[in-house]
Amino acid sequence: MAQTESSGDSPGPVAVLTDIWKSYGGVAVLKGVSIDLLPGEIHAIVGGNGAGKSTLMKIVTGMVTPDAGQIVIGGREVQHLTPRSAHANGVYLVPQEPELFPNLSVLENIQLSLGRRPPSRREIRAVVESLCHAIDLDARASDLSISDQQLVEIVRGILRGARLLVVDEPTSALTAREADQLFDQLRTLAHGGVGIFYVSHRMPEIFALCDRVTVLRDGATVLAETTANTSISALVMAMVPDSVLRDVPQRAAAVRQPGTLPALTIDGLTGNGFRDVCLDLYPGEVLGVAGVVGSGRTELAETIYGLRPGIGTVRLRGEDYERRSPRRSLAKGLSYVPEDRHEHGVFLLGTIVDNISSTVMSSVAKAGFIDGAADRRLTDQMATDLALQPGDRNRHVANLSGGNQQKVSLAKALAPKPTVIMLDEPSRGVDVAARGDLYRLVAKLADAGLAVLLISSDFEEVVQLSSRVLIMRDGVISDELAGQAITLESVRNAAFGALNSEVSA
Amino acid sequence: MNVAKAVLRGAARWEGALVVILMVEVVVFGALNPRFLDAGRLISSTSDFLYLGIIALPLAIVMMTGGIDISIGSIVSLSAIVTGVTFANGVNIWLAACLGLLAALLAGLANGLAIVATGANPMVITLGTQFLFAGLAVGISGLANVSSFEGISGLPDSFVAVGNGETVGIPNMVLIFVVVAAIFAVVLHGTTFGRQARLIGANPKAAAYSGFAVTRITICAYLLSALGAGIAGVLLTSYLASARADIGANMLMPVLTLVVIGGVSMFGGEGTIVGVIIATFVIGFLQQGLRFAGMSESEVAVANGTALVLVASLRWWTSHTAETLKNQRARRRKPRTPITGSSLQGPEVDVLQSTRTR
Amino acid sequence: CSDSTATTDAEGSADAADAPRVAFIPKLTGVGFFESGGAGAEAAGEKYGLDVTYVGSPEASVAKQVELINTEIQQGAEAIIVSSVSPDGLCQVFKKAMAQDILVLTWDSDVNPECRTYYISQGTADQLGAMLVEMAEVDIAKTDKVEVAFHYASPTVTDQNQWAEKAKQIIADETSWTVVDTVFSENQTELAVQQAEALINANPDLKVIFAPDANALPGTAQALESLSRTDLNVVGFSTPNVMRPYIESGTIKRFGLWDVTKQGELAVAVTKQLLDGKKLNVGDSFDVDGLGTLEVSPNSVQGYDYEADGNGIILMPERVVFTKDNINDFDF
Amino acid sequence: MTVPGFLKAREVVTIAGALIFIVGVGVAQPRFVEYENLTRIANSTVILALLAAGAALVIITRNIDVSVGSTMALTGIVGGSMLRDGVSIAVVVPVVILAGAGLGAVNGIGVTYGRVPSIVMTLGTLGAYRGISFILTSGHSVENIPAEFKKIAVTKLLGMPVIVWGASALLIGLMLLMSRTRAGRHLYATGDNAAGARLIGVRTNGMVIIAFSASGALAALAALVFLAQIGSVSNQAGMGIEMRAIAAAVIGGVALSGGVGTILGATFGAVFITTATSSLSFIGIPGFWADTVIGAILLLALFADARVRAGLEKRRLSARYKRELGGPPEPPPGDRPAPAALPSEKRIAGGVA
Ligand SMILES: Nc1ncnc2c1ncn2[C@@H]1O[C@H](COP(=O)(O)OP(=O)(O)OP(=O)(O)O)[C@@H](O)[C@H]1O
Ligand SMILES: Nc1ncnc2c1ncn2[C@@H]1O[C@H](COP(=O)(O)OP(=O)(O)OP(=O)(O)O)[C@@H](O)[C@H]1O
Ligand SMILES: [Mg+2]
Ligand SMILES: [Mg+2]
Repeated sequence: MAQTESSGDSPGPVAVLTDIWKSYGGVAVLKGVSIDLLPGEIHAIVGGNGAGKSTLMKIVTGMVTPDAGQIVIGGREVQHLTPRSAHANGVYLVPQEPELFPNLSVLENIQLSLGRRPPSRREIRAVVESLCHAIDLDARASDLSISDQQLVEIVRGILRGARLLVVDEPTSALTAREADQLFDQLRTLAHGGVGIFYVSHRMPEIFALCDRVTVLRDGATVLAETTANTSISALVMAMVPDSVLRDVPQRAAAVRQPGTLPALTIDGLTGNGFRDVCLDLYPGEVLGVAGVVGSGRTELAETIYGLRPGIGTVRLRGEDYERRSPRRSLAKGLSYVPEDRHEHGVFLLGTIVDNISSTVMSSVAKAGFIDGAADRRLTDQMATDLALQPGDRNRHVANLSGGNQQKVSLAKALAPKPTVIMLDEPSRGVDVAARGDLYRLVAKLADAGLAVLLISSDFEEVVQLSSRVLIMRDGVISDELAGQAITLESVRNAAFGALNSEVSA
Repeated sequence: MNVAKAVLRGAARWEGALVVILMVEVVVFGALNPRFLDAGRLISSTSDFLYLGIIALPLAIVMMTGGIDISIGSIVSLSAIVTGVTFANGVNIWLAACLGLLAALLAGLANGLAIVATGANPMVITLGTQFLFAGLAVGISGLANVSSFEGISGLPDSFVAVGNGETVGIPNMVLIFVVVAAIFAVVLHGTTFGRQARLIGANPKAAAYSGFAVTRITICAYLLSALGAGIAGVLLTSYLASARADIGANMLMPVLTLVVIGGVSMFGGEGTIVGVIIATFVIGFLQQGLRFAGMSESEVAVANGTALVLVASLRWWTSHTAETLKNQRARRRKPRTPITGSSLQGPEVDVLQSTRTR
Repeated sequence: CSDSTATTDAEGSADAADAPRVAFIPKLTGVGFFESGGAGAEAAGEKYGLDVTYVGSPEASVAKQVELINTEIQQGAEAIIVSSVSPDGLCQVFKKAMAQDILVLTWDSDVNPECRTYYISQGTADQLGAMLVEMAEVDIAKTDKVEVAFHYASPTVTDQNQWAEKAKQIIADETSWTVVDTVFSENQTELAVQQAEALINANPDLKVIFAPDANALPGTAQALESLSRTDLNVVGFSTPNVMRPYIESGTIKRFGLWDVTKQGELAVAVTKQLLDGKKLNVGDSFDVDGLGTLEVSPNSVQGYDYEADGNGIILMPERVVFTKDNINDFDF
Repeated sequence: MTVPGFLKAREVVTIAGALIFIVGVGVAQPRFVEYENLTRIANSTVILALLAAGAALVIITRNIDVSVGSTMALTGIVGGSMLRDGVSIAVVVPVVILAGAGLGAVNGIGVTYGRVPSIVMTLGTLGAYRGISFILTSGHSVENIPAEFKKIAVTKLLGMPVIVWGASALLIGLMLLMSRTRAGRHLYATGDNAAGARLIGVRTNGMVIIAFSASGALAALAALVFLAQIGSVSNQAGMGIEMRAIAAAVIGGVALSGGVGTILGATFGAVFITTATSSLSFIGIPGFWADTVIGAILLLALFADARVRAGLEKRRLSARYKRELGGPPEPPPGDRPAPAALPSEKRIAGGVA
């Protein structure tokens, strides 16, 4: 709609933001940032967790009012930008955390956002399918997995017909294939003259997709360059100065003493969304579970953890574990980091302290009374281990940046000192540095004997960390890879194998 | 220590504002009618509203779990009438009072069980039990051959003294309130139960994922609110020296007012006991003060309602203005140059990213 | 707005600074019956130079009444006249008031006699219970085998239940009527209509409904009109202004009450005499403007066995049965 | 299977429940289900149904309105006084409705621009509006409503009072507005996810104000019905009715967490409550036990509703996973339904490996 009109004639920038300031609670999170966007340009915004990327993007789209600064959209200065007036100006945001209407169907969700003459069911389905993903348009939004929700958000953004589109970490929940399709869509939009702000922590895709990149650090612009003139290491250096770039050691298959008891044994487990799963997880091992979105891995983990009913055997260190519940799992040393941190991971209304000790209440309390000192000690310990953003530990988690919220979610699961931990998409939305921290932490924990079940749609992550990889497809484990056989190629082939076999069949 | 800190932290926020409002009230009403300021009067008059606070405190805990208990008024009636009826049938008054509390606890258990068993909204469940318990209170008095409309009197003086007497010059009602308030403050802010209750309200799903015994905690919360109502029922019986089956009718709205003015969110997860304690006095003295200023009951209702709304609105606008001012100041400060941001804690970054290709 | 009322009130009280403060408290406000009583009391206050304030809560609750009375005590009231919600729930606070030499009277609805001085009564439970039956008897013979029912506020209001009990006793002892149901409508008009309609439809042979409640009576009358029933006899107690349309349309033939405005006046008049230092003992009689000569009856007329000096019951001289013929003589 | 979106299982449960209850009482006491008695019940439901519809609108935006009882009293007193003083009906009706909408708008503005939580705001106006009506009338009831206005209440069409027809038409219209119009959907969106609604450009504040105003206007309508049906209005009118209205809405499937529920459901919630109250005389429950029995009926209904809903949810889940996987998870091995059962649009990997 709008994009076609604006494509040819106006060479001026779609948006110019000058000297934008924004503080929360007296702490400046944006300190005079200036940035502009040309039509047809894909402009990457990168920076560490909490650098202010999302805040800046929310300012562009009127969700957040800046304390000071000038916003010019389409050549006109706008005062008091609201989401509504932003829409009128052709600005649209695909937010970092999906903001769907849980009680509406997917179709209604999409149509509702698209104004008076929403696209038909057919058009919507076409876009959904072009993203290489099948979403039931009649499903209730609250039933969608987080990645599906993200896709719905993206579909809205694409169909919106905006002149300025902001996509905030769209790929954090997507697998390579959906991401590639998304890039095609974005490129098409850009060709049509749409200006796109693209926020991401994934460096390679920035170079594959974007024309320009701006690096934010602690609320200020530290680098603005065309992608052609810069490199990943330059960006990382800008984001994290003085950093020593270091590799995470590729993990070899753990040398297993004969007779070692597996930390976790699953035998013929069947539940909602998966069937007949068998696996052994040994202490010190990182067992990757790869698969495409919707292959049932989350359900598997939730069933093991005791959140869903399942038929079959679960054993912890050789002991049968029946009548599973999260409470008992935690007591037995089995932790789970859920994939949807807002819904299941953290208490947004709670403080950092509240959150971190929530899984180990009994250990920070005497006879039911909380020991404040122990509580703080635990929090400080976990915060240091995970390099949580420094500051008041009594801040509400809702006020943390996405990456730091993920760290809180991790801290919650690690606090009970588990022997088995199941990580479901652990590095979603986590910045480069924190991701490094996380990987080293996982490696360290595994070295110390922790058994890790790593569920991830990020194949690089799986390859990087796992000593053994299971491929899950349509609810069953279809392949197992170990040692040298674990390569990006092999994992990807195995995960998408179904497609190939069906095509060939 | 923990509690003290929670108390202090609270004072810096909404609770602090409530204290300011309380002081303004005392000054303004004192100026309008000096009689209001008489210290003895000020203290003894609290007996007329503190029982509402005793109900509101544990109700605040229920509301922090994201629930609500509409049936508290009926539980007040139930515990009062059970106390009275058992006493009228020859049971020792103190034992009768315990039975009254027990009846309240049973009612709370019924609430809690029904709520977890059906998963229905607590508001409708307790609306149902509100009718049920009120009906039972009337029924019990009828069944026990005590006419339901005359109330049960002739309670022993020692029992009547609980609500009416004084100890070291302070009305017993005040002392009891202080004790009850302290207990509930510790329960909410100092125990694992209290924290878990609040976090359940903040995010029930995350609570389940974190292994909370959600069912048990929920039931406990309703038990506590019933206990508060039970205590109030027994206390009122003593204060009025009469047990009636309708003593708790019309108590819901005033109690709810205390809880929400105390800063407890209707959706759960937020609030403090301290806030509710202060709110008890803020509202109590507000109404008395307005009367002392010569207003009729209907004018008091209008003024009280208006004040409620203004105060709540001010709550947001003052903190918003303060925040804006702070942020303006933050802007004038020059940015510190060498930036050590959030993620700079671990100065080592893996080069994994650079090897990633698609 | 609140400002202006505050100042006018302050002026008012400054004017009447020397006039003794008298609190006149109803069970609940917003009901025509009590408002009329209050109006009578306030008018009498002006007449006798007393600063009478009519204060009450919109909800009938003991705790609320206690709070109001306490506030009055603290504000320096010299007399408190209350229509009590509970026969003994106010005793504590009344004793406290009397200990501070505050005069305590009751009107309309009494407390235990040891907790007050005088009760300004509209009639004893016997009188009013009998009055209910008498009003019905005009059209339905005692010997008729008919079904009757009761409808009033709630099973917990004291006076209405006492009257109903008495009436039921008389019905059982002296008539062939059977009481088939008793329903309650919690002081809510729309519920009163609904309950009455259900009652009438559920009992097609019902002949009489007794509604000794200012809400239940008009509600029942309205139910008759909505159901277009003319074969039912409804009697009860309510105020004439509310009932006038039903009397005029003939839906209701008669209902009873006493002149509550005068009851308010009487209460204040008695208070005035007592404040002036006059002693009233059982058997004494005294004159009141517009009400003639009244006598102090012993508490025993109400069934109490407590007797003391300066304590007793002052009965309103007459109760009125309102019909088409006399209803326009009243305006309250 | 396209669910019409706004007619979901929950309302069906309420409607079925209300009907089953009516039939049940009818079996015990056939007089209860006579047409005449049913119209009577419908007639006495009108006030509660109007208020419940208002409550539903507000609750759908994730707010709550406990002031409707007082709004009803105040508008009733204003309207009643005007009628009594001879103002023509054609003037009074719109004025009263506007007054109600205005009183509701005060709530809405306080909640949005004043940032007062709705429960606090409406608790405040609950007291204030009733106080104002006391002050306006100095406590006296408004009586002597002209007969021509009261006549509206007794006028019947096909044996049913016109008020019932009118209210039904209004509620159906409201239902259509809610489900068919953009504004209606925006109302749902506001309650479902306010931040998300704002993000897509919904005027969430406007929606909230509209909901409160509508609730106020409906309360005013209820007041007019009250005046017509009862012919007088006291300051006590509508006291405590707000909780019944909210209960009706919630029983009818309106979720207090916002974004869910329909006017239809709320209406049947009101029908259920009125029926329960009215049925006691028919099944011979003495008034003395009325509260106990009503409480028990309510709880039973809630338990039944919970069972039914749990069952539906289970069916939905298993159907969903069946679709996802081409086979139910339980019983585990063995019976695999034909892959043909898969909708064509489903996953690329349709068959089970
Ligand atoms: N509503 C809020 N209240 C208080 N502080 C906030 C709020 N929103 C964001 N912040 C703070 O502002 C800073 C910037 O947050 P922002 O979400 O913009 O980071 P980000 O760059 O998007 O990070 P991430 O990569 O983790 O998403 C963080 O320190 C965060 O804690
Ligand atoms: N509560 C639920 N009700 C109905 N369907 C659900 C529910 N939870 C998940 N699903 C569906 O089950 C399918 C499997 O999702 P799930 O998220 O478990 O897969 P996964 O392998 O973990 O993939 P990913 O986590 O990458 O999305 C998804 O299509 C999801 O929409
Ligand atoms: Mg972000
Ligand atoms: Mg998953």
